[in-house]
Amino acid sequence: MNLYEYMGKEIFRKYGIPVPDGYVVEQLTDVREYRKPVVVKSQILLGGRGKSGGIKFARSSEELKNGVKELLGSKIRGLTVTKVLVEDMINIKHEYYVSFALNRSERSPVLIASSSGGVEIESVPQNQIFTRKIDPLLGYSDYVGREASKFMNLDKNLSAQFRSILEKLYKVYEEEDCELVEINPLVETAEGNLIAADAKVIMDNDSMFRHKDIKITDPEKTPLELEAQSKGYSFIELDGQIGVIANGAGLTMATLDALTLHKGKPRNFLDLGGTDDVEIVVNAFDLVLKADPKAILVNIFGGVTKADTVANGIVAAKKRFKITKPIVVRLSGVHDDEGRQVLKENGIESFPTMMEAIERVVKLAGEA
Amino acid sequence: MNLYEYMGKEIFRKYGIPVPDGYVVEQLTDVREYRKPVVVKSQILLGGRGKSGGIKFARSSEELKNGVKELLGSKIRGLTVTKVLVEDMINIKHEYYVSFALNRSERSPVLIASSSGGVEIESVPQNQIFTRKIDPLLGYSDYVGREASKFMNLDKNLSAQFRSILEKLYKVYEEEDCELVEINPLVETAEGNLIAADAKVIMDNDSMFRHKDIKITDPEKTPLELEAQSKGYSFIELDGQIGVIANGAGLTMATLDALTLHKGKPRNFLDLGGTDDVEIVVNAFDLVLKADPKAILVNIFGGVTKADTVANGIVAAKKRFKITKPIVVRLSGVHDDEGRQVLKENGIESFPTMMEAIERVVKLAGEA
Amino acid sequence: MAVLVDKNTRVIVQGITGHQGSFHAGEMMKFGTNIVAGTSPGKGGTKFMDKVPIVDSVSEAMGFEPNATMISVAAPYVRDAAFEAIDQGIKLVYILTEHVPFHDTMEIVHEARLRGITVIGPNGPGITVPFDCKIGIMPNKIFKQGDVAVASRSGTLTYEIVDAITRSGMGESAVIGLGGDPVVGLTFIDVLKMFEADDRTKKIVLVGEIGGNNEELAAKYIKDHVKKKVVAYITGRSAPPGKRMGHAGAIIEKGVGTADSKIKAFNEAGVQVAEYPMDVPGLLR
Amino acid sequence: MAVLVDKNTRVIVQGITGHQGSFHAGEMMKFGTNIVAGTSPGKGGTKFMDKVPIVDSVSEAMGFEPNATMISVAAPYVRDAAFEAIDQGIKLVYILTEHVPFHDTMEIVHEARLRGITVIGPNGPGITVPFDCKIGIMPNKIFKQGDVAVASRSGTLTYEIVDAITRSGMGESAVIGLGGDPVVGLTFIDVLKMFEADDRTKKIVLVGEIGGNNEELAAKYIKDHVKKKVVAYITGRSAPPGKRMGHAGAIIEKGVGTADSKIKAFNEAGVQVAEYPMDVPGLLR
Repeated sequence: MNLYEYMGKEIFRKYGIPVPDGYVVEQLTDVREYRKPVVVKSQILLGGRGKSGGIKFARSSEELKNGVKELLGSKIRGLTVTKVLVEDMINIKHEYYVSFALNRSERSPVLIASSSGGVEIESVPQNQIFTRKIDPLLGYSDYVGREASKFMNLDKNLSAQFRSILEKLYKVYEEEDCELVEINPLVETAEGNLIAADAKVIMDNDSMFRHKDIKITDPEKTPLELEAQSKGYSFIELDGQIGVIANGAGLTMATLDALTLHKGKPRNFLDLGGTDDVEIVVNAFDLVLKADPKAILVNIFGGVTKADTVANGIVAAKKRFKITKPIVVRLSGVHDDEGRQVLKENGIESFPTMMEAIERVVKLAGEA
Repeated sequence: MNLYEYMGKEIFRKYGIPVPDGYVVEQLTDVREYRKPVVVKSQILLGGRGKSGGIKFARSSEELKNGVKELLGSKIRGLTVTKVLVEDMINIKHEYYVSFALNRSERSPVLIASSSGGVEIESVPQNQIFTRKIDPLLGYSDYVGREASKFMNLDKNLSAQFRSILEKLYKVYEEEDCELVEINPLVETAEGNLIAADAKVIMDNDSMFRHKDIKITDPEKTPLELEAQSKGYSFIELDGQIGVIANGAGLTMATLDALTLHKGKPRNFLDLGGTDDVEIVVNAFDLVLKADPKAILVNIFGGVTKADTVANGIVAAKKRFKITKPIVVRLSGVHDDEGRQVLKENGIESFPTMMEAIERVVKLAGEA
Repeated sequence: MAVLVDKNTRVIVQGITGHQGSFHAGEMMKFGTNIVAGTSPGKGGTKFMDKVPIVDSVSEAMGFEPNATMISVAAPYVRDAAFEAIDQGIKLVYILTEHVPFHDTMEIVHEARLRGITVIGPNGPGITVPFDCKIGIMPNKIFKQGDVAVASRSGTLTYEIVDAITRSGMGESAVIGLGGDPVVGLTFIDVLKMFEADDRTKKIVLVGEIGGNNEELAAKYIKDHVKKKVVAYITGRSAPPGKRMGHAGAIIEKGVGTADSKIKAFNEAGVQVAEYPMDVPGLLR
Repeated sequence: MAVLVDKNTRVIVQGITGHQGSFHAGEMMKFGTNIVAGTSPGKGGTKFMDKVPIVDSVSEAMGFEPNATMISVAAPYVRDAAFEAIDQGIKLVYILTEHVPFHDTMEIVHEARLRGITVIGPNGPGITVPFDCKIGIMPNKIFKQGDVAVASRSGTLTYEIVDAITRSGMGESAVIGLGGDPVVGLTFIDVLKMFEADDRTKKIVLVGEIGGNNEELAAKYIKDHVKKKVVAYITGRSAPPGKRMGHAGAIIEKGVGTADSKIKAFNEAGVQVAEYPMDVPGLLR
């Protein structure tokens, strides 16, 4: 769950991390009286907004209104801007980078910090980046910040501010169940203060039961993906022609891989999960059909999800949605014989192996 | 740091532990209009207030005013009541006990809970008390509460309330650096709700730098003890006649023990601590003299605290306060010869061993 | 002992009366697993399948001297259940549940490590040693006793590959599903050590997927320390960057952890990588 | 190795430029302790007494391969300093500081235990093995090498007793101050195990005080496991209940942990308890 900059900054403010004063504008009438120079920032979840024209500077009432007018409703790399953040301009003396992220192989948080901020951290030379594993049981403690400060050559005053921000940022990371909290740039102002000029916060989707106050729809998801999400499916739209339904994320991915190796282009990823409910199969077809594929491949290795249940689901879906597109099914594992019998009786093609099914569906999609 | 009931309840409220509605009264004019039956509770740090007449029940405006009038300014076992808590009366169906405390030998918190609340927990039979060590790294988690609920035979509804209270109470214990958090009684109301009818919270004195908002003077301390505390001394008034100054808590305690074995009665405990400052010795004398002992014993084993520094302090104190009471000094350890020389030159008795000094001071105090 | 479990392993199931817990407990018993007790708060005193005692807490279950647990409770309660097991010192903790917040898993895994406790999962199919013991949800029928050890980050795909191995005439010495989450208890290196030390195991299959650098680290470890034959399969080659393919673990981050990088690492370590899952048995010969 | 430390122990001092840190570091060096580095954030690059390198962090100090640390920073910063040392895996952590919140100490001690790290203190005089190594604040001059091991919950009183032992003609094999706080790293049982295993140690002195049940547990342990001669002294007999005698550890709680209960327990375990501190040497003969 990717948060918008303004939401990230609200969280930062709550935890005491300094951020510029600002407000969110959704329509022109939300714009407040111009008092001092401001930045108008489109709220979209993309890096490099600035380069794409998503940020305007306003040094007059006129410029403020024009900036908001230009940005609201505009499209930046395909995404429509529905909100802009109007924020006090800050006097930038220097830009730093800081984040807490997950190091999977260490199964630990990692602190990443650099004196070279304001650019994508990947473009900063390794020797200018401080990284430090945080022991999740010890948590963040000041000594880590002292080590980072020294690496970054911060003077006493900046180090104190920096460490105070680190402590709070780690709290955000931990208490808000974040995958990533990033401040880039963390600005040193001409007045000598550190302030978070941007905020990137990604929360763990699996933790949302603890954060019921936060409700945003992931703007990176298509309407169909959002529908699937609301129905509990793991579903991703892709740009091919073959609809895919399989069980288990790994097997589904392997199915896409095998399809691709056979020059087939998947229209979607849909993991049925572990189920034994005919209706779940039927609803999966509903989703896949809405994506309008040329043919549909079902790949099931029966276990918790029994093959005959899936077969019954396919038959029910075919009837309910009056499907005329080719359906190719691979059934293996628990109750596969029974399942294939059901399909045969209803005139649906099925195969015992994945390869046969894939070859067949690629052929049918090409003919369609 | 022992908190008054009303302060403990404020903290409970902040953490979401249910407590009765109420308000604090320091003078009669603070009493609000009578609306429903209330309890008027003197705010003193003593167990068994009820039995000592420190709690009044009021079922009318009249009774409320009279209750407050009776309690405010009254003395309960030597302590003057300066505040009373006026609280909505609750319909008691059953009284439970619950606390988190420190188990020193395990170096861990311990949960103590019982279905037999409302009485001193020491009076409850062991087999009615649930105790469970909490691993401080794992912290309190719901499974502990489930075990306690089962032990206490709580039904599903009560168990859910109880576990929610436990979770919050442990948070209080941890986040407020408590030595003890105790709810006794935890009342089950006639309506089936659990509510904290009392609150006992003892905070760790050493943690007060993290809790600067909490400022109370320990009512168990005498004015002289409070003065000593403000000056940074570990000082306790006792009821004997011999003033004691020593260095190190252990040695000071051993000095009191030895005095007592010699039929001497110490007037105080004063630990100089590790110091090498003449003024600290002088101010220690100031405190001890205010306790008006018949004789003064100084027992020093020189280490960080050098014996000659203490000797110089004694001489300075004698001059500054024109002390005529007998002073007996034992000096040993670092710079003891130099120290004894200083004392000798100033006509102050000193000995190399503790026993000689103790025998001497007991004799002198007896004669005084 | 075989890998982590054997015939003497005494298993409890936390959440034995739940939909998943009861189904899989039954399957495990059919497989031969020695389930000594199950927990289900509030249902203590009854029996599961007229046989296995149900108790209210792990503390009570300790009376049956378990040394492994399967946790099958809803995601918000996994941290509590795992801490309950860790607090009692149960040496093997398998977490079946998916969608556990990874911050919870981090705590569980680190606590467990320091206490010498092994965590399998979350969000994986568990461990099977045919036919000594199965803790988890792998279908019983795909196994045959043999000398191939399989470790996988995926569930169903594991079954597919195990099934292929069994159909090819070979059999399995141990199958471990690491779990598909970004943070799980075991790494490929952890299981490689176990497989290398296990007498029954002669050949090893690793089933990886995109995301993280678990496979790359494993490849390096194999090169330096593993003498047994290792074969791999990597899924997610066709995944577009940044798209989440069901497993939270399978996000391609900033070019690291791509299928290509993993395949390259394995090849450099002398590990053959199968193009299709069903090619694995062929490579094992 | 002698008890916990020996001539090869490589010590760092966290907070070496502070008032206490610098004084005691100097004394330790005079005693013969091998101080390999000191930390003082912001003062890295300078030297202590023209000799010991000062660095900014424990991480940097690891270049000098320390295996013990003395922490001498103000109470609010002890948790940070201890975690810094634990994070780097330093095996012996002595905390000199007094007034450390006991919730911080609980965390430090439990983390350390799980990682196989020994914590001495807080609020105690440290450890001395004459004349191999001293980490702490005991006066150098009271020691003589010998076969009496002393463990104490008190500071100055320890010196008094050690001094008495030395003056009586005997000497010490090891002296450990557990610390006077309600929560400290070592219990009497922990050190009894070390003393019992230590070849140099023939006789043991325990200096206890009121509060807690550390002494009672030790008495039981001695009865069952300790073959060497043990003598004890208990302070706080005359303390009125509920009065805090300087050591936070010395509160008499609800009748448990009284001097009488401790003396009784020791006597039952065959341990003689001295009436006065200076009687200890006599009982050792």
